[in-house]
Amino acid sequence: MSAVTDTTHDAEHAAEAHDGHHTPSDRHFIIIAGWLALLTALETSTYWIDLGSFATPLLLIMMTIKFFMIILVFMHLKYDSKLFSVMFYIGLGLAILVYSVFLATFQFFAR
Amino acid sequence: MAIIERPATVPAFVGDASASPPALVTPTAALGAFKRPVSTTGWKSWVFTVDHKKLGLMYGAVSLFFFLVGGLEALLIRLQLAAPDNTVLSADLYNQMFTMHATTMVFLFVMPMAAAFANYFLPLQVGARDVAFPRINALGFWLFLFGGIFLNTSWVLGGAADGGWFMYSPNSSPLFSPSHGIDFWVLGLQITGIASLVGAINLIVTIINMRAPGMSLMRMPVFAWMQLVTQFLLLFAMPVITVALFLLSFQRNFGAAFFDVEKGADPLLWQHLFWIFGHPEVYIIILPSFGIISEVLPTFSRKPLFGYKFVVFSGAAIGTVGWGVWAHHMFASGLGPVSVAVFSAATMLVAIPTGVKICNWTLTLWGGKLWFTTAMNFAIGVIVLFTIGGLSGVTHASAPADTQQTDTYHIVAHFHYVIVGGAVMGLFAGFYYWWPKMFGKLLSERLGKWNFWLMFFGVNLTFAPMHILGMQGQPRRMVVWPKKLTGEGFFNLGFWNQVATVGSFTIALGVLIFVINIFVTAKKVEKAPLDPWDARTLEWMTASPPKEHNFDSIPTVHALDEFFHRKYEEVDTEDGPRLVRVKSAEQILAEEEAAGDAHIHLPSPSYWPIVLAFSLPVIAYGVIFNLMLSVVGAGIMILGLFGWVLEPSVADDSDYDPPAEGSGPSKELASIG
Amino acid sequence: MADITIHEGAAAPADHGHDDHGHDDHGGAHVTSTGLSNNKLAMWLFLGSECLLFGGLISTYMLYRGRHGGGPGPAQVFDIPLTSVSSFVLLMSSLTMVLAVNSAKRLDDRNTRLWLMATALLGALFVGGQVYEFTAFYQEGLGFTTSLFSSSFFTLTGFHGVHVTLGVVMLIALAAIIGRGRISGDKAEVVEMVGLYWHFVDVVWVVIFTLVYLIPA
Amino acid sequence: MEQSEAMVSTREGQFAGRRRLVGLAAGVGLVLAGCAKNAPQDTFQPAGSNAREIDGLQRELFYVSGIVGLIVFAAILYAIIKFKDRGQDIPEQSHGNPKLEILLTILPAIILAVVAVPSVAAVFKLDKKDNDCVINVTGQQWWWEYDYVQGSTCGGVEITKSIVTSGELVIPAHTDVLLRITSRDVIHSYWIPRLNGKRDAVPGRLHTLRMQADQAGIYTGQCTEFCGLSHARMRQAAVALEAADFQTWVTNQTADYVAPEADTLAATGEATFVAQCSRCHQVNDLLSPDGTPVLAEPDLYVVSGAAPNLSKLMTRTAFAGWTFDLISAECRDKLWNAPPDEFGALYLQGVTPECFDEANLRTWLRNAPAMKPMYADPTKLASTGGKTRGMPNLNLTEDQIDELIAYMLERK
Ligand code: HEA
Ligand code: HEA
Ligand code: HEC
Ligand code: CUA
Ligand SMILES: [Cu+2]
Repeated sequence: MSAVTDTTHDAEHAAEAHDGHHTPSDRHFIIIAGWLALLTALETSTYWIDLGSFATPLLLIMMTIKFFMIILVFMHLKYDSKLFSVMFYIGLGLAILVYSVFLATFQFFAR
Repeated sequence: MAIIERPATVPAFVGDASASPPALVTPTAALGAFKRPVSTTGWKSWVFTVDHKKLGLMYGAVSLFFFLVGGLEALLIRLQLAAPDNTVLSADLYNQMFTMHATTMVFLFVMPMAAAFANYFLPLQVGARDVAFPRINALGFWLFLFGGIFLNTSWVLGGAADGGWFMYSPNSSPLFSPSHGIDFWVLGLQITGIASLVGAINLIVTIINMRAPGMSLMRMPVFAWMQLVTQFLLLFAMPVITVALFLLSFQRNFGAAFFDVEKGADPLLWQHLFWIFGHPEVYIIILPSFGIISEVLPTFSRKPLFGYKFVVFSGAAIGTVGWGVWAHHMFASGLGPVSVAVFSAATMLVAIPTGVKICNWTLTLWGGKLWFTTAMNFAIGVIVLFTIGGLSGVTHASAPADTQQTDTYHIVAHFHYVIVGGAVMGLFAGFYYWWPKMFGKLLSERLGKWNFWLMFFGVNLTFAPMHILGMQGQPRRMVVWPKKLTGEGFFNLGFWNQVATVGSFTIALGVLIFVINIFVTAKKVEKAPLDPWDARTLEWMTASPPKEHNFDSIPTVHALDEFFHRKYEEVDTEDGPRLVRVKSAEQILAEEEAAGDAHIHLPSPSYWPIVLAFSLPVIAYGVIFNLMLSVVGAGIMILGLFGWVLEPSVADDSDYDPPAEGSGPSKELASIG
Repeated sequence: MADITIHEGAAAPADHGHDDHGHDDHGGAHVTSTGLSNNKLAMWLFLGSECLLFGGLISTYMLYRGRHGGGPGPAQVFDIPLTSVSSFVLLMSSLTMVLAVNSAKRLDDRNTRLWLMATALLGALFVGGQVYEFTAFYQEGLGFTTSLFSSSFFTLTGFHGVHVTLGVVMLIALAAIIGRGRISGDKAEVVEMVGLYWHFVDVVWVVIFTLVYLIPA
Repeated sequence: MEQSEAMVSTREGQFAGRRRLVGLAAGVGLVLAGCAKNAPQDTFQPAGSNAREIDGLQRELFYVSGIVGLIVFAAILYAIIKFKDRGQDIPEQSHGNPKLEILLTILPAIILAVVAVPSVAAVFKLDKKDNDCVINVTGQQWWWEYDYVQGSTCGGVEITKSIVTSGELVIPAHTDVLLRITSRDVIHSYWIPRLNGKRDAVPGRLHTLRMQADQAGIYTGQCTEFCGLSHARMRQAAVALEAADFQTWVTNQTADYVAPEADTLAATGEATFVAQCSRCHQVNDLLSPDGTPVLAEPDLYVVSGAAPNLSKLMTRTAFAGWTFDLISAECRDKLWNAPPDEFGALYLQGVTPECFDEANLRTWLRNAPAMKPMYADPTKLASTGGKTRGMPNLNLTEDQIDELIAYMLERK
């Protein structure tokens, strides 16, 4: 929320982002989609290739990359106003934090 | 009324009218299925309204009604507990009574009453003409109303919910609670939950995006700030309870296994989900009142809020830390010592930002010029009573101590002190403070003082003894307490239970006087002065009650407490600088009016919010009684959605009667619609 | 939610007051204090809140995924190749969606509609895959009420499926409305709005695909 | 606690005098808390090490919050009196004092650290589980069942044969006893205020709670998690006995079944019991007329799957969720107020004919659900497959009740 302490300033800032419309080109989107497809293929391959204990962290990393590619590029969060990022990340961060603790109370802490 | 054309005689000063934004839409009647309703009088002007002020008043009226209902339920509870082994209520009825008392008070009184204030005053305080999404605002109100009615019809349709307001599983499973009460509870809360969620989005956008020029966030009134935090809490807490409610209703109505211990379910799942919502919820309950008294105290101390930034940040801190403490409701649930220790320490952290607030309010009084109006009395009452409740909260925060206190009247004492002494008294401060703004008449101060003292005294009389009762081992949610365990001497349960019952009727008397005060005031002809309290913020910089478009011209804000700074200026005298009044409210208003905006767009009324809202209880009744009804409800919903989407956002001129010759723009409604 | 398709906010402090303090007024296009669109802000807030909804459902599933009490468990029923294909389909629908948004920004109605319909089609394909999957599971003896695993699995994926379905309806409706020229607001923004929702639903599936299907219980 | 200070320090206006009095009284009363008489569930009168641990912490908390409260109220009161509008100038529009603010943030943090540390320490201290004496405690709607684990040693007494009782938890005094708590239906919570805090009984989970009593005596408690219709009538007590007395109790509990003498009312009662009651209630070693053991199958008739074991009903002083007395009020008072050294002997007498309060048991047998609300309406059992929750009305005749009471009286 610190991003919006002064309206005037903000308005300018956002207007800039907005007017600029740094929207990636179609080509850029297609390339990203290619990467996403590749990652999905890699993810799926873990089903056939046994990676042992590496599988889970690897899968989580790939998931995170895909997640942010979509959020940042497809949903323009990278190019849009910071405020949108803030709004969304508060929710996302809160969800991850709260639910991790929640699951942890069942699994690790409980005796 | 959609577009206000001001007479052309309005002096310039006004920006070039042609540069005003192109009407955001260019509606044609052909776009929508119907023309938009345009009534400005009569019941249609209320039912189809999207005006934040009208919606605010409706929110207020309905939640006040539910306060009386919830209070009546509380009185029945207290009557039953007035004597040992009493028989006023049967066990079954008693269980329904405290469940519905809590549900009504929390979800149908405090939350919507806070929403009432938010609706009415947020746009005014930030200098906007309405909220960001007026139709969604209307949808929220109708969802709340229909949800509340739906919940309460359970009384006559087989009994209300009887599982306690946190509805622990597996007692809430159909096996253990076979009546439909809990189904009503689940679905009813689901409906009012949607209201809260859409309301939250709407108000956040309003605060962030609709501020008047110059109104930076750090110039926003504290009430707006606290509402912002509250709405964020709602935004993120409602989905959690939604999940919990869905799981429960899938179990109850479609046989899912979620809380079926036979199949290996863990009952703690519900507890976690409920309290992940439930603890932020208690701050949702209290923060609006914190906001209100942060307006009232400076006004009647005649000086700015002490440490504005600290109050704002501590509010945000409460909102943040509040997410990390939910398991303090589960200290006896068997979480394991590590979790318990962590949550115990985290809970104590919340006391710090709250303490900052208490200190700042006290320091606001310090060195002021205190004017003890009823609103001020209530605000000071809040500081005192909330501190008592907050401090007993800290005693629960210590987990080992809490294993003695939990589920006893000691807890009941804690939360009634913070809720009734904090949140409810805060709302009453708001009533007295803003009544002249909303209705143009001052509530009687004489009755107000009676109202305050009876409530203040009553709250202490009712809830202070409960600290004792709890520590003497009286658990909560018990339809009877047995004579043989009352004990003897000063701390015997019998005496203190009676005191609590007497206290509850004292509160009721206070509330009754408030209701009388409303009627007395309504009869009064005398108008309130424009600025009766010498107030500080923007909502007072307009007529009382405000015109439909709030401000004749959107004010430009230069400082925190803008209105005050327009009225007063510092003048150097022999003995140092002195604040002197340079303008009256009337003068400021006249200036604003003279510089009024030429072309004001206001949102037009709409049929669809009420239609859409109506579909949900229909679906819900269907889930309980007959799925065919749900299909009908879904039909209404689809109809509502399409009507909504296709509706032009401003009523077409042809929806209005053509203006009479020479009479200027018409406000008459057309015969259709 | 439908609100996003029509520009609501006639109430913005649109008009110029006396502007004596140099407040820099952006004129027509930017009527809000931050210069950002109300609708988009609302949409992002809504998506932030959806994180907690899906978070709750996913956590419930994570808690219960091992509890199938003798009934079929994840290892028995999941058909990874099939799900991979439908995940891929949904992923590609995100591509068609951004293409629709880009077309809308270029004011290219024809292509906008085309891409919207393509997205809807891919979405529908995904939902079809899910319906097929559910029936297959059902035939293998995994009903909604069978076990904690099944209840939480069907609830989670069902909720996601409903989101996709709603999205498909929105896409088709949008394409239709654009076709008849019945959008009164900023058309590109409306398309973008639906796009945000659509991508979010996709992103949720990215998480579900990994956590539910790929990581062994 | 704090309410008294509130009353002292918020005095304003016309009620000042009276409120100060009440506040003072409450304050003095607080000091006298230790003297509250006959307050069997008073948490301020701990009677065992665990409860004492909590009590110490709790008092510290109350004092700390009390003092903080007093300071706040004193400040407010001073401000109210001092800065009342007496026509003074409008004060300077100052916006605060950051240094003071920071101080006022740090101060509470320090105070809280002072209470947080012992709190956290106590959490772990109270969680110890190294005990020889283990008793399984199971909650169900609406009574507690105890199962003394075979093979554990309690206060030097070895439990050679599992003992199943209900309502009254008999433990050796001076000994740490570990309760393993769970539930058969919904969540309940086990609480004996003078011995320890609460612990929830959650179906599907096993929680532990330590109990220790300093002296022989009876310590009452109550189920504290809302568990449905008769939650208010789900009580319990812990009875602490000296080692020798505990030995006697254990021996008696595990003693063989003594059939009633032939041709007595009790003997008819035995037959009635087998006919009417034994499908739910177990009486250990009871034989049917054909010589086969009579085994209760409560799971066929009761939702929670259990009914109290009645083998030694008359060694208890109250029944049905420890709510209704088996002994008269005088006998109860005598027992409850007995000095520790006399308590054991008195308790071990069980329900003597002089003390027996027949009326309660009679009413119970006549129509149990009328006495204690239980979902037992025979027309509304569809959702439970005909099973009741609690004991149904068996429509016994008065004669049958006489017989059964005679039979029950011998179960000790
Ligand atoms: C308005 C609602 C509201 C508010 C604001 C609070 C505020 C707090 N609550 Fe309360 N609480 C409830 C409503 C609320 N609560 C409800 C409804 C329940 C019961 C639910 C149910 O079971 O039905 C409950 C139950 C509850 C429990 C669980 C008890 C149990 O069931 O066993 C706990 C435990 O930690 C707790 C703690 C706290 C704390 C630490 C605060 C803190 O935020 C308080 C902070 C304030 C102060 C501490 C006072 C001012 C501070 C100073 C003057 C500074 C100096 C202070 C110190 C150094 C100590 N609350
Ligand atoms: C916003 C929350 C809120 C509010 C305002 C109140 C207000 C009151 N509450 Fe309650 N209460 C809860 C939230 C609240 N409560 C919760 C969450 C629980 C826990 C439930 C559970 O365990 O599940 C609870 C439980 C609870 C209990 C414990 C029940 C039990 O555990 O067995 C008691 C007992 O005394 C009680 C009493 C009161 C009283 C006397 C008031 C008074 O302040 C009410 C005063 C108001 C009035 C008296 C209204 C005025 C009425 C008239 C003037 C009559 C006129 C009527 C007509 C014209 C129709 N409440
Ligand atoms: C259908 C099952 C059922 C039958 C048959 C039944 N009871 Fe019960 N009984 C119960 C249950 C369940 C309870 C526990 C009720 C409670 O405390 O809430 C109980 C409690 C009791 C108690 C109190 C025990 C204690 O320790 O608290 C007594 C005594 C009793 N029953 C006697 C009888 C007698 C005598 C009969 C036969 C005439 C009988 N019951 C038949 C189910 C049954
Ligand atoms: Cu068992 Cu309450
Ligand atoms: Cu809490």
